[in-house]
Amino acid sequence: MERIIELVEDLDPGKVYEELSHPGSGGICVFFGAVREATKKRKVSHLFFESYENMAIKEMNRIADEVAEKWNLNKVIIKHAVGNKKVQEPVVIVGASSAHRDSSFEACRYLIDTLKEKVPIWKKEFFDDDEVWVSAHP
Amino acid sequence: MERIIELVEDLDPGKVYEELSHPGSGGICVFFGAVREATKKRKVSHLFFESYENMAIKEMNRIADEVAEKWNLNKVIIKHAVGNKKVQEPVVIVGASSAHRDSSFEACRYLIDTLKEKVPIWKKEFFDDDEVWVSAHP
Amino acid sequence: MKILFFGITRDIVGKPEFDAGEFKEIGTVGDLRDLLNAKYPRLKDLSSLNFAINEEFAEDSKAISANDEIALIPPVSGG
Amino acid sequence: MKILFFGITRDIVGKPEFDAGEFKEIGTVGDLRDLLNAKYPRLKDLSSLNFAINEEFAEDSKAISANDEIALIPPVSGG
Repeated sequence: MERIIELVEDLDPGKVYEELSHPGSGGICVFFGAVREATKKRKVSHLFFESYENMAIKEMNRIADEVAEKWNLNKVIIKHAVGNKKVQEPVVIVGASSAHRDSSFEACRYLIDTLKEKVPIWKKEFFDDDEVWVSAHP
Repeated sequence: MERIIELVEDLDPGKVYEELSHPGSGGICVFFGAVREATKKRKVSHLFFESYENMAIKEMNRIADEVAEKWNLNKVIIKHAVGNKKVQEPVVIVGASSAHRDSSFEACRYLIDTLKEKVPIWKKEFFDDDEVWVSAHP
Repeated sequence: MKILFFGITRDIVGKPEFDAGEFKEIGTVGDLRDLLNAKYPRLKDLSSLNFAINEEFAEDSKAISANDEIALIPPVSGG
Repeated sequence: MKILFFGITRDIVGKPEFDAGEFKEIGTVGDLRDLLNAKYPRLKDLSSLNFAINEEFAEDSKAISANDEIALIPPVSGG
Protein backbone atom coordinates (compact mmCIF):
# COMPACT_ATOMS: atom_id res chain seq x y z
CA MET A 1 0.00 0.00 0.00
CA GLU A 2 1.36 3.39 -1.02
CA ARG A 3 0.87 6.31 1.33
CA ILE A 4 1.12 10.10 1.17
CA ILE A 5 1.42 11.70 4.62
CA GLU A 6 1.96 15.41 5.07
CA LEU A 7 1.62 18.40 7.37
CA VAL A 8 1.60 21.50 5.19
CA GLU A 9 0.72 25.17 5.20
CA ASP A 10 -1.60 24.86 2.22
CA LEU A 11 -3.55 21.83 1.09
CA ASP A 12 -4.32 21.42 -2.60
CA PRO A 13 -7.67 19.60 -2.84
CA GLY A 14 -7.48 19.59 -6.63
CA LYS A 15 -4.80 16.90 -6.74
CA VAL A 16 -6.48 14.28 -4.62
CA TYR A 17 -7.82 12.13 -7.46
CA GLU A 18 -4.46 11.79 -9.16
CA GLU A 19 -2.80 11.16 -5.78
CA LEU A 20 -5.15 8.25 -5.06
CA SER A 21 -5.63 6.92 -8.58
CA HIS A 22 -4.29 3.40 -9.12
CA PRO A 23 -4.83 0.86 -11.93
CA GLY A 24 -6.18 -1.64 -9.41
CA SER A 25 -8.64 0.78 -7.78
CA GLY A 26 -12.30 0.95 -8.72
CA GLY A 27 -13.23 2.99 -5.65
CA ILE A 28 -11.68 6.09 -4.11
CA CYS A 29 -13.26 7.67 -1.04
CA VAL A 30 -12.03 11.05 0.17
CA PHE A 31 -12.95 13.18 3.15
CA PHE A 32 -12.17 16.90 3.27
CA GLY A 33 -12.48 18.81 6.54
CA ALA A 34 -13.06 22.53 6.06
CA VAL A 35 -13.43 25.68 8.15
CA ARG A 36 -17.07 26.46 8.92
CA GLU A 37 -18.30 30.02 9.24
CA ALA A 38 -19.83 29.39 12.68
CA THR A 39 -19.50 27.11 15.72
CA LYS A 40 -22.39 26.87 18.16
CA LYS A 41 -23.95 29.89 16.47
CA ARG A 42 -20.85 32.05 16.99
CA LYS A 43 -19.29 33.56 13.88
CA VAL A 44 -15.76 32.23 13.31
CA SER A 45 -13.19 34.64 11.89
CA HIS A 46 -10.52 31.98 11.29
CA LEU A 47 -8.90 28.89 12.76
CA PHE A 48 -5.30 28.31 13.78
CA PHE A 49 -3.74 24.83 13.73
CA GLU A 50 -0.50 23.79 15.36
CA SER A 51 1.07 20.37 15.61
CA TYR A 52 3.79 18.47 17.39
CA GLU A 53 5.16 17.81 13.97
CA ASN A 54 7.40 14.77 14.34
CA MET A 55 4.97 12.96 16.59
CA ALA A 56 2.02 13.88 14.38
CA ILE A 57 3.74 12.37 11.33
CA LYS A 58 4.58 9.27 13.38
CA GLU A 59 0.94 8.90 14.49
CA MET A 60 -0.34 9.44 10.95
CA ASN A 61 1.97 6.66 9.79
CA ARG A 62 0.67 4.44 12.56
CA ILE A 63 -2.89 5.05 11.34
CA ALA A 64 -1.81 4.19 7.79
CA ASP A 65 -0.29 0.95 9.14
CA GLU A 66 -3.60 0.15 10.83
CA VAL A 67 -5.74 0.67 7.73
CA ALA A 68 -3.26 -1.33 5.64
CA GLU A 69 -3.79 -4.21 8.04
CA LYS A 70 -7.59 -3.92 8.28
CA TRP A 71 -8.44 -3.42 4.60
CA ASN A 72 -7.05 -4.30 1.20
CA LEU A 73 -6.02 -0.86 -0.06
CA ASN A 74 -3.83 0.37 -2.90
CA LYS A 75 -3.17 3.90 -1.64
CA VAL A 76 -3.99 6.18 1.26
CA ILE A 77 -3.52 9.88 1.78
CA ILE A 78 -3.44 11.69 5.14
CA LYS A 79 -2.75 15.42 4.95
CA HIS A 80 -3.34 18.12 7.53
CA ALA A 81 -2.88 21.86 7.33
CA VAL A 82 -1.08 23.98 9.93
CA GLY A 83 -1.22 27.73 10.50
CA ASN A 84 -4.14 30.10 9.96
CA LYS A 85 -7.10 28.90 7.90
CA LYS A 86 -10.02 30.96 6.68
CA VAL A 87 -13.66 29.93 6.23
CA GLN A 88 -14.10 27.35 3.42
CA GLU A 89 -10.40 26.52 3.30
CA PRO A 90 -9.55 22.80 3.62
CA VAL A 91 -7.82 21.77 6.85
CA VAL A 92 -7.59 18.02 6.44
CA ILE A 93 -7.72 15.59 3.52
CA VAL A 94 -7.84 11.83 4.03
CA GLY A 95 -8.63 9.23 1.43
CA ALA A 96 -8.35 5.58 0.52
CA SER A 97 -8.23 3.83 -2.82
CA SER A 98 -9.17 0.17 -3.25
CA ALA A 99 -10.54 -2.37 -5.70
CA HIS A 100 -14.11 -2.04 -4.36
CA ARG A 101 -16.01 0.76 -2.67
CA ASP A 102 -16.73 -0.85 0.70
CA SER A 103 -13.08 -0.83 1.75
CA SER A 104 -12.50 2.70 0.52
CA PHE A 105 -15.45 4.07 2.53
CA GLU A 106 -14.63 2.14 5.69
CA ALA A 107 -10.93 2.99 5.59
CA CYS A 108 -11.61 6.66 4.86
CA ARG A 109 -13.96 6.90 7.82
CA TYR A 110 -11.40 5.19 10.05
CA LEU A 111 -8.68 7.56 8.87
CA ILE A 112 -10.54 10.73 9.84
CA ASP A 113 -11.99 9.35 13.09
CA THR A 114 -8.62 8.10 14.28
CA LEU A 115 -6.77 11.22 13.17
CA LYS A 116 -9.16 13.34 15.21
CA GLU A 117 -8.68 11.11 18.24
CA LYS A 118 -4.95 10.47 18.19
CA VAL A 119 -2.85 12.85 16.15
CA PRO A 120 -1.23 15.68 18.16
CA ILE A 121 -2.72 18.65 16.30
CA TRP A 122 -4.52 21.47 18.06
CA LYS A 123 -7.11 23.88 16.74
CA LYS A 124 -7.82 27.35 18.09
CA GLU A 125 -11.04 29.05 17.06
CA PHE A 126 -10.88 32.82 16.62
CA PHE A 127 -14.07 34.84 17.06
CA ASP A 128 -14.34 38.61 16.75
CA ASP A 129 -13.89 39.09 20.50
CA ASP A 130 -12.47 35.79 21.75
CA GLU A 131 -10.23 32.82 21.03
CA VAL A 132 -10.63 29.25 22.27
CA TRP A 133 -8.53 26.08 22.10
CA VAL A 134 -11.07 23.51 20.95
CA SER A 135 -11.90 20.65 23.38
CA ALA A 136 -9.37 21.87 25.95
CA HIS A 137 -11.96 22.20 28.70
CA PRO A 138 -14.85 19.92 29.70
CA MET B 1 -29.58 22.13 -0.63
CA GLU B 2 -27.68 22.96 -3.82
CA ARG B 3 -27.08 20.19 -6.33
CA ILE B 4 -24.87 19.59 -9.34
CA ILE B 5 -26.11 16.76 -11.56
CA GLU B 6 -24.46 15.89 -14.85
CA LEU B 7 -23.88 13.25 -17.48
CA VAL B 8 -20.72 14.20 -19.35
CA GLU B 9 -18.08 12.84 -21.67
CA ASP B 10 -15.23 13.81 -19.36
CA LEU B 11 -15.31 14.21 -15.59
CA ASP B 12 -12.94 16.69 -13.97
CA PRO B 13 -12.05 15.30 -10.53
CA GLY B 14 -9.91 18.35 -9.76
CA LYS B 15 -12.90 20.64 -9.26
CA VAL B 16 -14.80 18.58 -6.73
CA TYR B 17 -13.68 20.48 -3.62
CA GLU B 18 -14.70 23.86 -4.97
CA GLU B 19 -17.97 22.39 -6.24
CA LEU B 20 -18.85 21.09 -2.77
CA SER B 21 -17.30 23.82 -0.63
CA HIS B 22 -19.81 25.84 1.40
CA PRO B 23 -19.36 28.27 4.31
CA GLY B 24 -21.61 26.08 6.47
CA SER B 25 -19.80 22.83 5.68
CA GLY B 26 -17.16 21.32 7.96
CA GLY B 27 -17.25 17.94 6.22
CA ILE B 28 -17.16 16.97 2.56
CA CYS B 29 -17.20 13.30 1.56
CA VAL B 30 -16.56 12.32 -2.04
CA PHE B 31 -16.56 9.00 -3.83
CA PHE B 32 -14.85 8.51 -7.19
CA GLY B 33 -15.48 5.39 -9.21
CA ALA B 34 -12.69 4.57 -11.64
CA VAL B 35 -11.84 2.02 -14.33
CA ARG B 36 -9.87 -0.92 -12.96
CA GLU B 37 -7.28 -2.73 -15.05
CA ALA B 38 -8.88 -6.13 -14.44
CA THR B 39 -12.20 -7.76 -13.58
CA LYS B 40 -12.23 -11.31 -12.23
CA LYS B 41 -8.57 -11.60 -13.26
CA ARG B 42 -9.29 -10.65 -16.89
CA LYS B 43 -7.40 -7.66 -18.26
CA VAL B 44 -9.78 -4.83 -19.21
CA SER B 45 -8.87 -2.74 -22.25
CA HIS B 46 -11.54 -0.09 -21.65
CA LEU B 47 -15.14 0.43 -20.56
CA PHE B 48 -18.04 1.92 -22.49
CA PHE B 49 -20.93 3.68 -20.74
CA GLU B 50 -24.26 4.58 -22.23
CA SER B 51 -27.31 6.11 -20.58
CA TYR B 52 -30.97 6.79 -21.14
CA GLU B 53 -30.07 10.39 -20.65
CA ASN B 54 -33.32 12.14 -19.72
CA MET B 55 -34.41 9.37 -17.40
CA ALA B 56 -30.94 9.11 -15.84
CA ILE B 57 -30.97 12.83 -15.00
CA LYS B 58 -34.46 12.44 -13.58
CA GLU B 59 -33.38 9.50 -11.40
CA MET B 60 -30.27 11.36 -10.24
CA ASN B 61 -32.48 14.27 -9.20
CA ARG B 62 -34.73 11.87 -7.35
CA ILE B 63 -31.72 10.53 -5.43
CA ALA B 64 -30.71 14.11 -4.60
CA ASP B 65 -34.26 14.71 -3.30
CA GLU B 66 -33.94 11.63 -1.11
CA VAL B 67 -30.64 12.61 0.48
CA ALA B 68 -31.95 16.15 1.04
CA GLU B 69 -34.78 14.63 3.00
CA LYS B 70 -32.71 12.14 4.98
CA TRP B 71 -29.76 14.35 5.95
CA ASN B 72 -29.01 17.99 6.59
CA LEU B 73 -26.78 18.79 3.62
CA ASN B 74 -25.55 22.00 2.02
CA LYS B 75 -24.54 20.62 -1.37
CA VAL B 76 -24.46 17.39 -3.32
CA ILE B 77 -22.83 16.40 -6.56
CA ILE B 78 -23.78 13.46 -8.79
CA LYS B 79 -21.84 13.16 -12.04
CA HIS B 80 -21.44 10.22 -14.36
CA ALA B 81 -19.35 9.81 -17.46
CA VAL B 82 -20.60 8.39 -20.76
CA GLY B 83 -18.65 7.01 -23.69
CA ASN B 84 -15.34 5.16 -23.67
CA LYS B 85 -13.22 5.26 -20.51
CA LYS B 86 -9.66 4.00 -20.08
CA VAL B 87 -8.05 2.39 -17.02
CA GLN B 88 -7.67 4.89 -14.12
CA GLU B 89 -10.13 7.37 -15.66
CA PRO B 90 -12.97 8.46 -13.37
CA VAL B 91 -16.44 7.24 -14.36
CA VAL B 92 -18.56 8.55 -11.50
CA ILE B 93 -18.19 11.28 -8.88
CA VAL B 94 -20.67 11.66 -6.03
CA GLY B 95 -20.24 13.81 -2.95
CA ALA B 96 -22.03 15.51 -0.09
CA SER B 97 -21.14 18.54 1.96
CA SER B 98 -22.56 19.14 5.43
CA ALA B 99 -21.88 20.79 8.78
CA HIS B 100 -20.54 17.57 10.33
CA ARG B 101 -18.86 14.50 8.91
CA ASP B 102 -21.42 11.84 9.80
CA SER B 103 -24.00 13.19 7.38
CA SER B 104 -21.49 13.68 4.58
CA PHE B 105 -20.27 10.06 4.82
CA GLU B 106 -23.73 8.56 5.09
CA ALA B 107 -25.18 10.64 2.27
CA CYS B 108 -22.19 9.97 0.01
CA ARG B 109 -22.54 6.23 0.52
CA TYR B 110 -26.27 6.42 -0.17
CA LEU B 111 -25.63 8.40 -3.36
CA ILE B 112 -23.32 5.83 -4.91
CA ASP B 113 -25.27 2.78 -3.73
CA THR B 114 -28.56 4.16 -5.04
CA LEU B 115 -27.04 5.40 -8.29
CA LYS B 116 -25.70 1.92 -8.99
CA GLU B 117 -29.08 0.39 -8.25
CA LYS B 118 -31.47 2.78 -9.97
CA VAL B 119 -29.97 5.07 -12.58
CA PRO B 120 -30.34 3.84 -16.18
CA ILE B 121 -26.68 3.71 -17.15
CA TRP B 122 -25.07 0.64 -18.68
CA LYS B 123 -21.46 -0.44 -18.70
CA LYS B 124 -19.81 -2.67 -21.25
CA GLU B 125 -16.44 -4.18 -20.41
CA PHE B 126 -14.03 -4.61 -23.30
CA PHE B 127 -11.36 -7.30 -23.10
CA ASP B 128 -8.78 -8.08 -25.78
CA ASP B 129 -10.99 -10.80 -27.27
CA ASP B 130 -14.44 -10.19 -25.85
CA GLU B 131 -16.99 -7.61 -24.72
CA VAL B 132 -19.64 -7.99 -22.02
CA TRP B 133 -22.58 -5.90 -20.78
CA VAL B 134 -22.04 -5.95 -17.02
CA SER B 135 -24.73 -7.67 -14.90
CA ALA B 136 -26.90 -8.41 -17.92
CA HIS B 137 -26.93 -12.14 -17.27
CA PRO B 138 -27.33 -14.14 -14.05
CA MET C 1 -45.58 5.07 -29.46
CA LYS C 2 -41.84 4.82 -29.55
CA ILE C 3 -39.76 1.99 -28.04
CA LEU C 4 -36.14 2.61 -27.03
CA PHE C 5 -33.58 -0.15 -26.47
CA PHE C 6 -30.51 0.30 -24.29
CA GLY C 7 -27.48 -1.75 -23.43
CA ILE C 8 -27.76 -5.43 -24.18
CA THR C 9 -31.39 -5.10 -25.34
CA ARG C 10 -30.20 -2.97 -28.23
CA ASP C 11 -27.68 -5.66 -29.17
CA ILE C 12 -30.39 -8.34 -29.00
CA VAL C 13 -32.96 -6.41 -31.02
CA GLY C 14 -30.34 -5.06 -33.42
CA LYS C 15 -31.41 -1.42 -33.38
CA PRO C 16 -31.81 1.36 -30.84
CA GLU C 17 -35.41 2.31 -31.52
CA PHE C 18 -38.76 1.13 -32.94
CA ASP C 19 -41.59 3.35 -33.98
CA ALA C 20 -43.67 0.31 -33.05
CA GLY C 21 -46.35 0.29 -35.69
CA GLU C 22 -46.46 -3.47 -35.33
CA PHE C 23 -47.21 -3.23 -31.57
CA LYS C 24 -50.17 -0.95 -32.10
CA GLU C 25 -52.73 -3.13 -30.37
CA ILE C 26 -50.97 -3.76 -27.06
CA GLY C 27 -52.62 -2.63 -23.85
CA THR C 28 -50.07 -2.92 -21.04
CA VAL C 29 -46.36 -3.18 -20.31
CA GLY C 30 -46.93 -6.88 -19.66
CA ASP C 31 -48.42 -7.34 -23.14
CA LEU C 32 -45.41 -5.62 -24.69
CA ARG C 33 -43.04 -7.77 -22.62
CA ASP C 34 -44.78 -10.93 -23.92
CA LEU C 35 -44.64 -9.77 -27.53
CA LEU C 36 -40.96 -8.82 -27.32
CA ASN C 37 -40.06 -12.04 -25.52
CA ALA C 38 -41.76 -14.03 -28.27
CA LYS C 39 -39.99 -12.14 -31.02
CA TYR C 40 -36.57 -11.91 -29.29
CA PRO C 41 -36.25 -14.96 -27.00
CA ARG C 42 -32.77 -13.88 -25.82
CA LEU C 43 -34.50 -11.16 -23.77
CA LYS C 44 -35.66 -13.95 -21.47
CA ASP C 45 -32.05 -14.80 -20.57
CA LEU C 46 -31.43 -11.43 -18.88
CA SER C 47 -31.04 -11.18 -15.09
CA SER C 48 -33.93 -8.74 -15.12
CA LEU C 49 -35.80 -6.56 -17.58
CA ASN C 50 -37.66 -3.47 -16.50
CA PHE C 51 -39.69 -1.07 -18.58
CA ALA C 52 -40.05 2.69 -18.39
CA ILE C 53 -42.92 4.77 -19.71
CA ASN C 54 -42.06 8.40 -20.34
CA GLU C 55 -38.89 8.13 -18.27
CA GLU C 56 -40.53 6.52 -15.22
CA PHE C 57 -40.25 2.88 -14.19
CA ALA C 58 -43.53 1.08 -14.96
CA GLU C 59 -44.99 -2.18 -13.67
CA ASP C 60 -46.31 -4.85 -16.05
CA SER C 61 -49.89 -3.83 -15.22
CA LYS C 62 -49.35 -0.25 -16.40
CA ALA C 63 -51.36 0.75 -19.52
CA ILE C 64 -49.52 2.06 -22.57
CA SER C 65 -50.90 5.02 -24.52
CA ALA C 66 -50.41 5.85 -28.17
CA ASN C 67 -47.92 8.68 -27.61
CA ASP C 68 -45.85 7.08 -24.85
CA GLU C 69 -42.09 6.74 -25.01
CA ILE C 70 -41.33 3.21 -23.83
CA ALA C 71 -37.82 2.10 -22.86
CA LEU C 72 -36.41 -1.33 -22.13
CA ILE C 73 -34.21 -1.18 -19.02
CA PRO C 74 -31.93 -4.21 -18.70
CA PRO C 75 -29.92 -4.52 -15.45
CA VAL C 76 -28.28 -1.15 -14.84
CA SER C 77 -24.53 -1.07 -14.21
CA GLY C 78 -23.42 2.52 -13.75
CA GLY C 79 -20.77 3.62 -11.27
CA MET D 1 15.59 16.63 29.34
CA LYS D 2 13.49 18.98 27.31
CA ILE D 3 9.78 19.69 27.91
CA LEU D 4 7.57 20.90 25.06
CA PHE D 5 4.22 22.63 25.53
CA PHE D 6 1.54 22.66 22.85
CA GLY D 7 -1.84 24.26 22.43
CA ILE D 8 -3.43 25.51 25.62
CA THR D 9 -0.59 24.19 27.79
CA ARG D 10 1.76 26.64 26.11
CA ASP D 11 -0.65 29.47 26.89
CA ILE D 12 -0.88 28.34 30.54
CA VAL D 13 2.85 27.92 31.03
CA GLY D 14 3.67 31.03 29.01
CA LYS D 15 6.36 29.51 26.82
CA PRO D 16 6.74 26.70 24.30
CA GLU D 17 9.67 24.87 25.86
CA PHE D 18 11.62 24.26 29.11
CA ASP D 19 15.07 22.86 29.30
CA ALA D 20 13.83 21.57 32.65
CA GLY D 21 16.87 22.04 34.88
CA GLU D 22 14.48 22.54 37.75
CA PHE D 23 12.80 19.17 37.19
CA LYS D 24 16.06 17.28 37.29
CA GLU D 25 15.13 14.91 40.09
CA ILE D 26 11.83 13.56 38.75
CA GLY D 27 11.50 9.85 38.14
CA THR D 28 8.29 9.26 36.20
CA VAL D 29 5.70 10.95 34.03
CA GLY D 30 3.42 10.96 37.09
CA ASP D 31 6.02 12.87 39.12
CA LEU D 32 6.30 15.46 36.36
CA ARG D 33 2.54 15.76 36.13
CA ASP D 34 2.34 16.44 39.89
CA LEU D 35 5.09 19.05 39.77
CA LEU D 36 3.54 20.86 36.79
CA ASN D 37 0.06 20.73 38.31
CA ALA D 38 1.41 22.30 41.51
CA LYS D 39 3.23 25.06 39.63
CA TYR D 40 0.48 25.68 37.02
CA PRO D 41 -2.86 24.79 38.64
CA ARG D 42 -4.80 25.70 35.49
CA LEU D 43 -3.45 22.49 33.94
CA LYS D 44 -5.85 20.65 36.24
CA ASP D 45 -8.84 22.30 34.54
CA LEU D 46 -8.16 20.61 31.20
CA SER D 47 -10.46 17.87 29.88
CA SER D 48 -7.42 15.61 29.73
CA LEU D 49 -3.65 15.89 29.74
CA ASN D 50 -1.45 13.26 28.22
CA PHE D 51 2.32 13.10 28.03
CA ALA D 52 4.63 11.89 25.31
CA ILE D 53 8.21 10.74 25.72
CA ASN D 54 10.29 10.90 22.55
CA GLU D 55 7.18 11.27 20.41
CA GLU D 56 5.32 8.31 21.92
CA PHE D 57 2.36 8.51 24.31
CA ALA D 58 3.54 7.56 27.85
CA GLU D 59 1.62 6.41 30.92
CA ASP D 60 2.16 8.08 34.31
CA SER D 61 4.20 5.09 35.46
CA LYS D 62 6.75 5.52 32.65
CA ALA D 63 10.27 6.49 33.79
CA ILE D 64 11.87 9.63 32.41
CA SER D 65 15.54 9.64 31.40
CA ALA D 66 17.92 12.57 31.29
CA ASN D 67 17.93 12.99 27.51
CA ASP D 68 14.23 12.46 26.88
CA GLU D 69 12.06 14.86 24.95
CA ILE D 70 8.85 15.21 26.93
CA ALA D 71 5.72 16.80 25.49
CA LEU D 72 2.48 17.85 27.12
CA ILE D 73 -0.46 16.73 24.98
CA PRO D 74 -3.68 18.52 25.89
CA PRO D 75 -6.89 17.29 24.16
CA VAL D 76 -6.11 17.02 20.46
CA SER D 77 -8.47 18.74 18.03
CA GLY D 78 -7.20 18.24 14.51
CA GLY D 79 -9.45 17.67 11.54
